[in-house]
Amino acid sequence: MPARPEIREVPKRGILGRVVAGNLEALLLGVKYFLDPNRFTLMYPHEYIKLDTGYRGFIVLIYDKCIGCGSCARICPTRAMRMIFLPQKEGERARKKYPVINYNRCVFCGYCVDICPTEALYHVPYHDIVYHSMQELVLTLDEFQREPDYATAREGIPVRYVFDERRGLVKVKAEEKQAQPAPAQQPQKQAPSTPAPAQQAKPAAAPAPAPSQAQPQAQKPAEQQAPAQSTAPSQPAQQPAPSQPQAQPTAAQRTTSQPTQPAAAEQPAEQPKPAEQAQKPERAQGKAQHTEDTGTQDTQSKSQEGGS
Amino acid sequence: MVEMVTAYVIWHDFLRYLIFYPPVYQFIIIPGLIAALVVAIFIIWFERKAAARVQMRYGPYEISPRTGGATQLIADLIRYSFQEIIVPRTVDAAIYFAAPVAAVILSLMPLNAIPLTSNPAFWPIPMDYSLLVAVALTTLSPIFVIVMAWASNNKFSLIGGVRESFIVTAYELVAVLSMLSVAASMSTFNLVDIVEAQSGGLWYGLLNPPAFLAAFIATLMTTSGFPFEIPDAESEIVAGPYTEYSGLMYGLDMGAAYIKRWVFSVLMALVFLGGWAPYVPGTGFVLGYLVPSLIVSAKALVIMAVMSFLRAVYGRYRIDQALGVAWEILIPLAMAAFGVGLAEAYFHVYAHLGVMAVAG
Amino acid sequence: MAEASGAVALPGMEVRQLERNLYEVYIGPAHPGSGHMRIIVRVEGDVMVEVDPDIGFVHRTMEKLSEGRDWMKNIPLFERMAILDACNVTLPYVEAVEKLLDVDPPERAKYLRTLLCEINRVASHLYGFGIFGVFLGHSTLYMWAFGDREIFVELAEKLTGARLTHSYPMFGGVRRDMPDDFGKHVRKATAYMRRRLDEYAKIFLNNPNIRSRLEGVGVIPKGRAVEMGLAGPNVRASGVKYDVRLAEPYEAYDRVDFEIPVYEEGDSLARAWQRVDEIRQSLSIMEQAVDWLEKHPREGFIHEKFWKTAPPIYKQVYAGAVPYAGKYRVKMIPLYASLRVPAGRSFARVESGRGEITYYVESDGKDTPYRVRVVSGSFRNVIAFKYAMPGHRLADLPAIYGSFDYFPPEWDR
Amino acid sequence: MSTSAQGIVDRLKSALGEGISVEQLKGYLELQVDPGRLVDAARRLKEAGFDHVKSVTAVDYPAKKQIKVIYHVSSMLDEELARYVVGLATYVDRDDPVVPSLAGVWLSAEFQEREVYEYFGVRFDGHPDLRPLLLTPDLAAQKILRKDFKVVEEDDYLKLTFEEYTSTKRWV
Repeated sequence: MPARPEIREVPKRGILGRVVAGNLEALLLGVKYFLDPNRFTLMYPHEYIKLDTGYRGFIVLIYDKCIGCGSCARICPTRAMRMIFLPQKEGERARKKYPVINYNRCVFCGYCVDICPTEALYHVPYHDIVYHSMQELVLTLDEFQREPDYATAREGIPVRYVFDERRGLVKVKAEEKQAQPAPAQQPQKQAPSTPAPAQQAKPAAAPAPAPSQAQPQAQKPAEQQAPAQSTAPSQPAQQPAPSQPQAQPTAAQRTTSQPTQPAAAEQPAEQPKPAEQAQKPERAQGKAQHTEDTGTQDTQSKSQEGGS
Repeated sequence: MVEMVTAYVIWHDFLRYLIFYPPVYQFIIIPGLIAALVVAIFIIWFERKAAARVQMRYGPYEISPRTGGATQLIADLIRYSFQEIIVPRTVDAAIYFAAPVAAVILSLMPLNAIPLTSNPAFWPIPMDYSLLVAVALTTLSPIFVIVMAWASNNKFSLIGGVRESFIVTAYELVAVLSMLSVAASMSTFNLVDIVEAQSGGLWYGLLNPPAFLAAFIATLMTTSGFPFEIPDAESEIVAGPYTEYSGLMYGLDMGAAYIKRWVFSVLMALVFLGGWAPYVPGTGFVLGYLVPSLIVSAKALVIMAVMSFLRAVYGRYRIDQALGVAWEILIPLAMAAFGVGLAEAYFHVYAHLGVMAVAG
Repeated sequence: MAEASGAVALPGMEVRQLERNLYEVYIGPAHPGSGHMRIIVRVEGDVMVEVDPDIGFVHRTMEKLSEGRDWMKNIPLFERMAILDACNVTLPYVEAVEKLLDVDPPERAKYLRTLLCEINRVASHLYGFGIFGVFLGHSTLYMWAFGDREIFVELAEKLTGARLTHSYPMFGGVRRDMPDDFGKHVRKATAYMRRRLDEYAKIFLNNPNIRSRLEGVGVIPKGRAVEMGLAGPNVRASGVKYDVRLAEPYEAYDRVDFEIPVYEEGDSLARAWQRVDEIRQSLSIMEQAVDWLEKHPREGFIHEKFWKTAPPIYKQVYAGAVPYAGKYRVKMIPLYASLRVPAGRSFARVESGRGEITYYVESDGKDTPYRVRVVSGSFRNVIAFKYAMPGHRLADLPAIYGSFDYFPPEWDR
Repeated sequence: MSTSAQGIVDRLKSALGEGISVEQLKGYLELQVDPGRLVDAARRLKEAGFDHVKSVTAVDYPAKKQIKVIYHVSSMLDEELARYVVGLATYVDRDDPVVPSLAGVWLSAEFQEREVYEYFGVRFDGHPDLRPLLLTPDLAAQKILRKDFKVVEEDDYLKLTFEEYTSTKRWV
């Protein structure tokens, strides 16, 4: 049954056969493909491949679930993810530490996502993000929790590749999964947070840069109800229902009820924002400013205004 | 009565004696520089598109999606003309600049000997020995490719220059023999008579296919068409004689290669595909001169399109194999073609048609 | 500088007297026909007299880097040797460490590794054909080979989540199980590829233009090939019946039915035909592996020793209950981050796309390896430049070079 | 029909003559020989059928002040021997390591001996042209694969405080 060596030799051709038949065959094959070309080139900016959930794209942190164990930083082969200590607050024994990522070094091997004991890191199924400078590729804790803004999805046509005997690969328009959050089960205070038109399944496509960590929280439940039943979940960003049934509403109130003084221990991301917001580079400045003044209103109005 | 020298007269003489004076007109406008430039642009675009279709891709597209990337070539032309010309220090400057210009001019020379109409008013030179003169003039330009190689003083271009000189020995004899086999069968060197002999629908290419094939392959070898792209083989000797050239000079070199192929195609269209065969040129400029030259250009374009399609099918020969193909296969083929030509003369194939008075 | 023989030494130029009247051509690192290496060729007329491969332009001293990294982190590091053949290149490292850990991966993991290794082998052979086509000026084969390679890269992406650098094998098993409809994709891809191989033969191998360039060029007789210690298709094309999958079957190769094509002419054409037949065999192995994987249940495919210590969330992720994480994904145990391998020395070898790749791993019980020695298939083929090329024409250099299926990052390490 | 590992060990013992310790390790059999008898042992192995070198390795033991050079050899033509890999090992003093080159016996060892020479500084006398293969001469002079050439590794924690990091984004 295992391997058997097989002696073969190169197919021989007579002198006339080689010159005439060889040339003719090659020419006819060339003409055949000239008349009926088999092309599956992806016209990148106009079309983009909509990959399914398993693709190892950018990595996003779910702040609440991270227990700061540091095994992701220890396993990272290129030291792209390292732990950073948050400033010590009174009434706390040890300083808490969270991972931050540097995409200049990340090779997308996915070890960190695989090793995280509480599934606090997840892959977003796209990788082609454009940054203006190397500096922006180093993400702060705050940016690390937001899904990168997938600009290609806004004007490109999503396309999927399907295997085919005759053509090899065939481009198929990826069907638009209408992830319209069904308002019925939606907790009443949470209107559909993404604007109605061109409902993109991924929250990242929300035009306005989603405000800080609270938004992804609120964002996720919006999608989480609708596709729960579909087996191959096409939406990457969902909150696992079982582990934190009540997380979203409390998170939302927390941001609204304590806008001024630093939030409770599990919200340290909130507290450092004023410090960082001042020195942030200009481009992010607008964003932080934007989130800061709207942060105090109710999340619902924030998303509406954010949806402009 | 002294004629009034009016603006109209000056304008009329200027047109007649300078712009539409056949040798100047042929050299510059229809089959000459401007036509060659337009054809070169179209052929390069066709070559990239045809090769793309065969090779599972789209070819030039992004620059003008609706027209399938046609303006890509104009963009390339502009790029070439505005690119910085870098002249290495170790180059023999005088000849370095002169050689490409000479190569372009000399590859255009044969056009003077090519008639584009049977109307004698529009013949650039007396047509009695036009075939002989045209074929002779086609042999001049390779010399300047070798001079280019020597002037750029670079190892790869030296090797490229030596290969060019080898290839010249291979295809010269084949080109001359296959072209002259028509003179044997029609017992005349006058291209106009040759075309008129074929106007009866009996093209010489169909009557003597070995000659047509030999001439076709010889043309591929002169202008390093695809199976014989040996002097400037980029995977062995970077760009051969053209390695040290950049910007407009490189554009000029590439232009010389395409012009040479265009001139050979026009010559082959006249000799083998019956020139302006179905159309009998009338009098006057448009009917007698412009239309037949467009027909000849169209046929030459078809030949060039087939030549450029071979890029998608063939690899590259080694220099000694190319010489082997030329000496062992093409020269006997050309001899056979010449023999067929003689046989046709013996059986008075064309003379039998009563068109040609038997010479002497 | 000696102004011998009237050589004009312009500033910055170096003039040195050659002992024999040889013409020295540097086919340098930035040459369209040399890849990331420099070949110093001494030519007499058109015939090459001496060929000296000067390699090391893509050298990353992986052996030194691996001594500073934990055991687990070396897998993505060694993958960068030949990312188009990622599974074949990292598999021997994983096997060598598994021998030290004396852990034997479960049956399903072996079949999954075999499947991915064969997908990579086809992709790497197609890459080699593409480069071979460019060297002979045949741009159509280049485009066809790279276009068809896209299918196998797409297959690898569906199986492992990454196109090229999948770092799929792990100590004790693999990182993901097969998606549900993967068998259907594989059968379609192999059916398409078999038809395409005949077209490759028509336009390239039987094309008289290319055939005259390859036949009888770069002939390496059987004894010479063994003496130079070449590896992979270059040896099997010279009549040597040697293949690691035959000599020491690893993973699931002893339970899969396939042939090792061996040619005896030993010239560039035989090497090309040998790779075409190897692609055909790999396609049939892929189908057999997928048939087996579909018939057998999806039971745990990480070694029990690592799996039973996993908390409940690992089972949820595998079953696909965590929606945003993709199904059948195997989570790693935090133990991997600080794995300690018992002291010892081990040696493992695998048949990669370009030949036999061998790892010598030495551990002194710490969490970083003491010494890892890698010799890849391409590195053992470099010696053929020095001994097989002289005597041919300069224009034969790309033909022979392409037939060796060169890949500089793999031999520079 | 396939001879077991023990069969190979006996063949080795018979081929190499008197007391050579053959150690069965994971994946290969190791033979220890002192440098003087290396070429002779290599020649006998070649007659026994081991016709090519798979990898030439050197391992630096600063504690014992020794460098170990191992030649992993196997056979391509002989089906039986092809299943086993034999490691011919020899210990050499660390300060001035000189090993007789086996390029004469096995041509396939030539390039890899050059590589061991440039990494560890082990001089192979009798080698056709001993030049650095992969590294530039000045880097080869530092013998980088020896244990005393340290490579600085980073650790898991950022050395900046949270404010510093989020403002300057330096990856230290």
